[in-house]
Amino acid sequence: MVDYTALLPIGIVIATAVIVLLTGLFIEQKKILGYITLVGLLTSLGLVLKGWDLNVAFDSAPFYGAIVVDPFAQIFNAMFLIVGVLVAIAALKAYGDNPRQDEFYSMMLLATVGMMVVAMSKDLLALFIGFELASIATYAMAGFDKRDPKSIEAALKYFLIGGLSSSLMVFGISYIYGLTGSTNIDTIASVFGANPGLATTPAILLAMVMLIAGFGFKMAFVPFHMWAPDTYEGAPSIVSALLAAGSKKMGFAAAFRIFIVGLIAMKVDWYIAFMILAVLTMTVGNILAVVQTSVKRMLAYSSIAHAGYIAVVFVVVAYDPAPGVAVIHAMTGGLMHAFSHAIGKAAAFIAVAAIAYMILSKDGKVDDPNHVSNYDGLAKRAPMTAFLFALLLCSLAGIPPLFGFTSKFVLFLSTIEAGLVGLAIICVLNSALSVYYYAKVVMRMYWGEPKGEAFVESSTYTFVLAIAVIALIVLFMPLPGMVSPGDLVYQWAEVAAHAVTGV
Amino acid sequence: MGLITILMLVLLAGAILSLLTKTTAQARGVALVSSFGALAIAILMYLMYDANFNTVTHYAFEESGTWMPSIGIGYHVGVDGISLPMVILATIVCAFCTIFSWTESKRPNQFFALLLLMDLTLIGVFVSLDFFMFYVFWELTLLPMFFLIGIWGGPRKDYSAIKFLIYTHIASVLMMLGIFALYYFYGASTGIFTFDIPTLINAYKDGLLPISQFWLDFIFVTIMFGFMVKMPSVPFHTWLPDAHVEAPTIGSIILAGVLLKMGGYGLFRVLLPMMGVASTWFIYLIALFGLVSILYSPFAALAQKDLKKLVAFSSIGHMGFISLGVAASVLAGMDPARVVAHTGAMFQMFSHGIITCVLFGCCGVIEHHTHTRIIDDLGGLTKKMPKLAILMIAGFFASLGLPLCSGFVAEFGILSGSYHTMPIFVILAAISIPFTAGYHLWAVQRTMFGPYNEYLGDVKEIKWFEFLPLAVWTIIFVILGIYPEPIIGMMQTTAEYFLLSGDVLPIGGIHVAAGGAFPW
Amino acid sequence: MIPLQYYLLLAGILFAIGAYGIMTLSNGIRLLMCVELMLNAANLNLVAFSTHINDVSGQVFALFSIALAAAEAAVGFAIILMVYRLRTEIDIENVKLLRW
Amino acid sequence: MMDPNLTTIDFRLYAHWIVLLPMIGFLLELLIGKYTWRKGGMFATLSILGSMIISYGCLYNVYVQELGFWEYSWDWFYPGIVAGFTIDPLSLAMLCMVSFISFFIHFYAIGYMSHDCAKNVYFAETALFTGSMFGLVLSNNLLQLFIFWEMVGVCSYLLIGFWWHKPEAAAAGKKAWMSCAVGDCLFLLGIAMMYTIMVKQGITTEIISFNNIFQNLEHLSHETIFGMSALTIICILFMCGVLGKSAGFPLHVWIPDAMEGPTTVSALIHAATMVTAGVYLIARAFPIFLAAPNALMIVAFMGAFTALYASTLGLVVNDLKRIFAYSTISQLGYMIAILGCGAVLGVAAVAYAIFHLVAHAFFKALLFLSSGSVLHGIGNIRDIKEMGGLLKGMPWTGYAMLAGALALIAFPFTAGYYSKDRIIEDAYIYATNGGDLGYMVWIFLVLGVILTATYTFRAWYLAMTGEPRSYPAIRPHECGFWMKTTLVVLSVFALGLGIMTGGGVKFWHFLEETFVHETQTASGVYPGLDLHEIGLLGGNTLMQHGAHPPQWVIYLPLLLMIAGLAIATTVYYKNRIDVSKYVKKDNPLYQILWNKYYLDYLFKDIIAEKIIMTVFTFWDVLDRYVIDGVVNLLSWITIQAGQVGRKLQTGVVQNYATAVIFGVSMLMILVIMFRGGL
Repeated sequence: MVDYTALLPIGIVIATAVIVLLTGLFIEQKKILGYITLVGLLTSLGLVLKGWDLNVAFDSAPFYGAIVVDPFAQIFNAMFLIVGVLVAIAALKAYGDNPRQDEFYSMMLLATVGMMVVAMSKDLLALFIGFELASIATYAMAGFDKRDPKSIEAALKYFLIGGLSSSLMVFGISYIYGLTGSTNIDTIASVFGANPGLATTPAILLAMVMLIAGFGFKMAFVPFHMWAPDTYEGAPSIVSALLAAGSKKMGFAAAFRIFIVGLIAMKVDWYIAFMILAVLTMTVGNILAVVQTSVKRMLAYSSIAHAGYIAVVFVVVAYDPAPGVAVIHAMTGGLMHAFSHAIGKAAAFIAVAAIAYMILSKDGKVDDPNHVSNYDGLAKRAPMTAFLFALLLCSLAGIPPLFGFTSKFVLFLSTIEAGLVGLAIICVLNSALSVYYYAKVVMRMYWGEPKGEAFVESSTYTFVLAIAVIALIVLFMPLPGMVSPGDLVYQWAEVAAHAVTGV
Repeated sequence: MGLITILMLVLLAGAILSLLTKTTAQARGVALVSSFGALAIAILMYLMYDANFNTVTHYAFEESGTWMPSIGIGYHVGVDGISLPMVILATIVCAFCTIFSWTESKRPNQFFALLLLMDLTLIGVFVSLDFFMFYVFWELTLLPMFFLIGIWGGPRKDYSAIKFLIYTHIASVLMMLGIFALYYFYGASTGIFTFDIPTLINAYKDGLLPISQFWLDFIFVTIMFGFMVKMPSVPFHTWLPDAHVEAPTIGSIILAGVLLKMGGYGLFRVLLPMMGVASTWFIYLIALFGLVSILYSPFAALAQKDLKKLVAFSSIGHMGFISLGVAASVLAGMDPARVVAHTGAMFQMFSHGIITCVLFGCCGVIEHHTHTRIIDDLGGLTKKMPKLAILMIAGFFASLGLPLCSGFVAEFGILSGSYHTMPIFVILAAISIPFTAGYHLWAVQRTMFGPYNEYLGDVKEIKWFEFLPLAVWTIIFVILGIYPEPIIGMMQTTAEYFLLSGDVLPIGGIHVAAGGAFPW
Repeated sequence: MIPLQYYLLLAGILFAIGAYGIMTLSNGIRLLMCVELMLNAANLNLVAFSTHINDVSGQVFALFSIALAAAEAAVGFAIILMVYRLRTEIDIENVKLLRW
Repeated sequence: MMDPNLTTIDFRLYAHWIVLLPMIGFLLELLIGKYTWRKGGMFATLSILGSMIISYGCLYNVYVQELGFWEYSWDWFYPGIVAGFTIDPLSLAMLCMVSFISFFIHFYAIGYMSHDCAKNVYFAETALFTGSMFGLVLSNNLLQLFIFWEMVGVCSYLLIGFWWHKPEAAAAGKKAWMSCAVGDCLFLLGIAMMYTIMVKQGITTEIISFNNIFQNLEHLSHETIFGMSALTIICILFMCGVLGKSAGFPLHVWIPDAMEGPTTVSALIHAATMVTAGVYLIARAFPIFLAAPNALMIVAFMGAFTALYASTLGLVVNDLKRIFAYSTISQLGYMIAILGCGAVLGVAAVAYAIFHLVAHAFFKALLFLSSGSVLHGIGNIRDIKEMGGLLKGMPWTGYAMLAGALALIAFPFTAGYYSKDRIIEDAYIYATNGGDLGYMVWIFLVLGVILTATYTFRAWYLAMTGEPRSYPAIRPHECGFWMKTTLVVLSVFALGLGIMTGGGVKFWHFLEETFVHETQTASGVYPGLDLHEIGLLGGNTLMQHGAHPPQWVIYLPLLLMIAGLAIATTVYYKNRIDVSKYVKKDNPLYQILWNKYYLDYLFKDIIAEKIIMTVFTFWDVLDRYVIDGVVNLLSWITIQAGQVGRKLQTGVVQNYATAVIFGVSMLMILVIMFRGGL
């Protein structure tokens, strides 16, 4: 008899989705749905955190070993749920009086379900399903503001490139299936282990590259990234938050599983690929972020750069001379950085939403509320928001005292441990460059000349930002007489890393 | 909870409180209480130093706590003869800066909060005995200074602030790589992964790290780069003049007075023990950095039109003496001379910290009263502000190394202590002295003497809240110039411990057979 | 019995056609069709492989992907409809508010 | 005679108060002097008086009571760096002279500066000046000496620039400092070297105290620096310091400009507190010079050359004060020269030099103060061409100046006669059995005599006799009580010092005990110091006493002095010869002298302004555009790359798709490439 309680979190989310969708059809006062969503997500999150070190594999019916609940899955579940919570709270304000908000909530919940499935799946089929579920839901969400051509355009681009990349992915999967005769990741790995010659066939090489492209689309690696800036800029800000923080991490979850578990036998090949992609991604992301004038777009590019940092994990793991501790630190750092970036970037986009909302409600019609010139003197007009936003940018830039620094610290630590000095230097220089464009926004906010009188700050948005910032700070800080909460996250990620890399 | 933690918490609480205040008076009040409380605690630490000195670890007021044990990050603070003077320096400077900015009316709450944060982060750097913590505070010092320059800065503040931020940040991230390597190789060889500074440094020093010369040098060079940019040493100095020119007076005072000392402090705390193990020519490289800075600064300074920029270049030269002294003190040679060089270099950090406060303070006063810093526009200010004239002359003379001011004690120690190991360097450094004297006198003559420039209109005499800090700092460096023992004794002991491998004299234990107490 | 290679070749050709279409065409519907084409090429692969190695899971996979492709198409058409509503044309080339 | 109850007091125990009292006076003047008697001056004068009493008390202890010499020291900052005081004949002679002269100059200044608004600042600075000089004289080690040496320099800077609102005054102060700084940095370097070689000997206590150095000269003489004898290099470096402070050629250029300060300051600088420091340093460190090969020869030559050089310049200057300034330079040259002759004469040379220093202090102070009184009387006119016939208007001043002038030219039975002629005679002895340069030294000194006589009395005749040549000179008003008193006292000593000291003999015997204590035991300051052995270290064989130059050598200086006096009288008093046809701008010799051998031009216009300023400008360009340029270039490149790169984001979705496909194929190719083909 298998214990299915481990699946309770996702079950709750699914149930909430259904409930929200159905009740939404009947009731008029729809704001309640937001709270229902919130309750569902929080319960699920609580369960995930409670069972953070579960390690349950459902090898028998009805999942045929397609689903596993291990720390790796749990930490990603936690990320998705946290992002979901943040977005949901923000949505209470953003779509509080929107007649279609029930659709938004249900789609968001379904997207979360898809992501969680991807994180928990051990079978390419389940993974693909979850992937598509999340994608389709987010396609629709990206175009949620029907009247806004930008939003529609964002959805269109996202959709087309997404379709292309998912077809690439399936194509790759088909070859892997054909050559290994299975879609179960463990089985694939064991097949490769059984006959090493398999790893060198051109077909499998093609499959690998196509898979990289397929997931690289979600992780927004250069050159598969081009949709990302447009979509993040065009989509509603809180949807961008979901995309940048959530579905991007889903891509990483899938990629970690497939490459580090399934295709570990051919790491010599994807070591090269990911090395190139990582360097290219972080460099291009940062350099293009420098010249952006729209804060939202700048954040989009910065999240591309962060994808580049996290891609370092693949390089270190696949680097042959790298010692075990380096691999563990890389994987751990990657997970921690995904974690901190998820919170930070989600909150940052929500902050952008808040600021745009304030600007539009006060200054009336401005062509682009996200333009950086609108941030002049924000510290005077909306001190709380500006302060929190600045702190979030610190976290993204990897400047203490926020968790973004710790995670980046661990991540880069692994590169030196592996002996990849060149990569390490490129990473830190990029990170230093990224400080530039974050700082420019801070400068605008703190010593630009205010364009108008003070704003009334929306308590909801401020609340979201406050939780995010406080969470990031608490995760960083040392606490008297006990280990810092950050250390708990580290331990969690470390267990997950052990589970995935098998080191 | 030990004194150090209390000290930091006092400042943190002060920062938060003053951020919440509304008026200048409130913010100033909070800042005064907090910063002078910090100063009091620092002095208390100085008085209780001997009592709390741990003769095993050679640190006083040591505290250890958990932070992120799984990766070896711990909360570990403590002070010794190197760091305690720096803590005192930081508290003295910041405490009197709060008085100096008595009437700050532009965003007073943020201003004083940043001032206290600056104090906090600097002290954090000086007391940290854990590399993670050290690096965290090292990075954190950037933020308050960034805002001080940016919000209260001059016309080109954007350029200067961002340049300061990025330039020094690049240096520190490269330093981070060196720390990583040190951490990893110690962990790999012993199985204990820790960021504890004494542990790692001793391991490196005793050659316990089974690694290739490349890695030894990699560690050394990256960390050295971080420190050399912070010092700053020519040719990595260009962020400094810009930052100084645009920064508000308080910003300049803290920047030159304490923030630069982080680099020198790093030299003593981290780099100096390593020098024996890394390639020997790095020692000469450091000495060369120092010498180049010493020779570079007077020439660059004399070309400046802006009084503040001139002073900024002068501090580059003075920091060069520190590099020189450090390098000389580790070369094999006669022990007494090495100790003197080391002590002199340490004392140079303290004395320059105090002296440069007076210099920048005077620049600030002049700018505040005459609304210009261009040397050619000034002249004959003694007529209008004689009090300032006395202070400024005292400060400038101290800065050019006048005897009976602390600067001379330090530089004499460095020169005479370094001569036996690197005579050529010392001779060249001595040649810079007349030029240094030259530009200082030139500046004083052009600003203070000669006929009064009537275009300046009716200039008021220096205000009391500007006068008091400057006077206090002046008195401090004069007293230390006549009787430096209180600070030097402590440094001396540490220097002997560092250089003569372990045997430690009692505090102030320099002794000469002849002589005795002063015969009143 | 047709050897496996032919299927793979056909699938490859279909895939290439789809990719070429996406790169060149500018009509929204056609782009959508190209995406479908590529997906179906993948499905063809799956089915061919599964029959080749007598393992049913490939065909299951194919079924799922067809279903998902349908769902995706639905959303896609909706989006393109929106585009049409806003600009009375579905020429993708002119949809470039968001760039640089 | 001293008050009997003083006999019970051992003043040597309070020697540090000699230094501390003026410092306290300085602080009091600076802080509250403004509100006291006559708006300042009280504290300074009284504190100097206190120092003077202690000094003479010490003299009484040592000379009359013969309580023995004295030295004590206590720890200072670095290991082996001590602060200490020495009471021995050398320091006592200086102390008594400095305190006496300085006290009377303060006394005089009470009257002279009475109209100045910043009087208290002036007196504060002079008090500090004197106190620093006391510290310099008393110090028993090199570092302490150097510290007070620098303090003296600072005070001179402040006092020369005391009238700061005059640009030339400020500039003169700066020039003085810079000339000294050039010497001082080398002096400091010498101290560092001395410290090093002493530590190398294993000395850990009182490392650079004179006593320790003298005791270890034996070993030190073996040290080498860059292949040369360390001691010689160190002595040359010390000598550079001396040239700076004691206005030796070529660092003397600041002295004439220093006349911008108040006249009392000039008197202090020239007589008591500043320029004598250099001579004192050589005297104090005499054994080191003796032990260093060739060092004394250089000293002798530099001194003699300076003596002649400066006296030629004195001939053409028209500024009253500057004439005396040049005479100071030349007299210092005499002192330094005779110290150099110590290579043969041994400790006697020190005695002669210090005696001349003291005598010179008296008559030079007198000369400056009287000329100050002249300036005071005719409204700050300093050009002797505009004076004339002042003797009628201000007889006290005129005769005081005459007394000083007579002493300066070594007129028989004045102080200068005993001190200076003795120097010239012994220079001849040095020449006969001294180094190769010996005769040149002697000839320089002898020629100096005639020139000195000429220019001194040229000044006196032009100023005091003849007809007034300007309006203010017609009705000069005589100076008041304070100044008159001082002039009288100083005149007495300027004329009578030689006779008081029995033609200097007592003085010499007393002073020779500095290095040769009759009981060569631990009782003295420098126990067991045998100059003959030390001399041998440096290859100098000291001559035993009793050598006497031939009679003509003894009378030669006298004759030459009379000759010079005669020239001056005929030309400037009797006006028999009209020199105006030689003293013309087109006369090349005159040109050279008038432009001070173009030395100022070289230092100021060529080196300071042309060369160094060019370097600075170049440096600025380097800093701004090369070093900083690299930094800015990097950021510019980054931003440009971004500007170019963003254009790739065309916004057309097909291109994005193309990019994806392109990426796939590129990755494929790269992976295959790296794995080396399929």
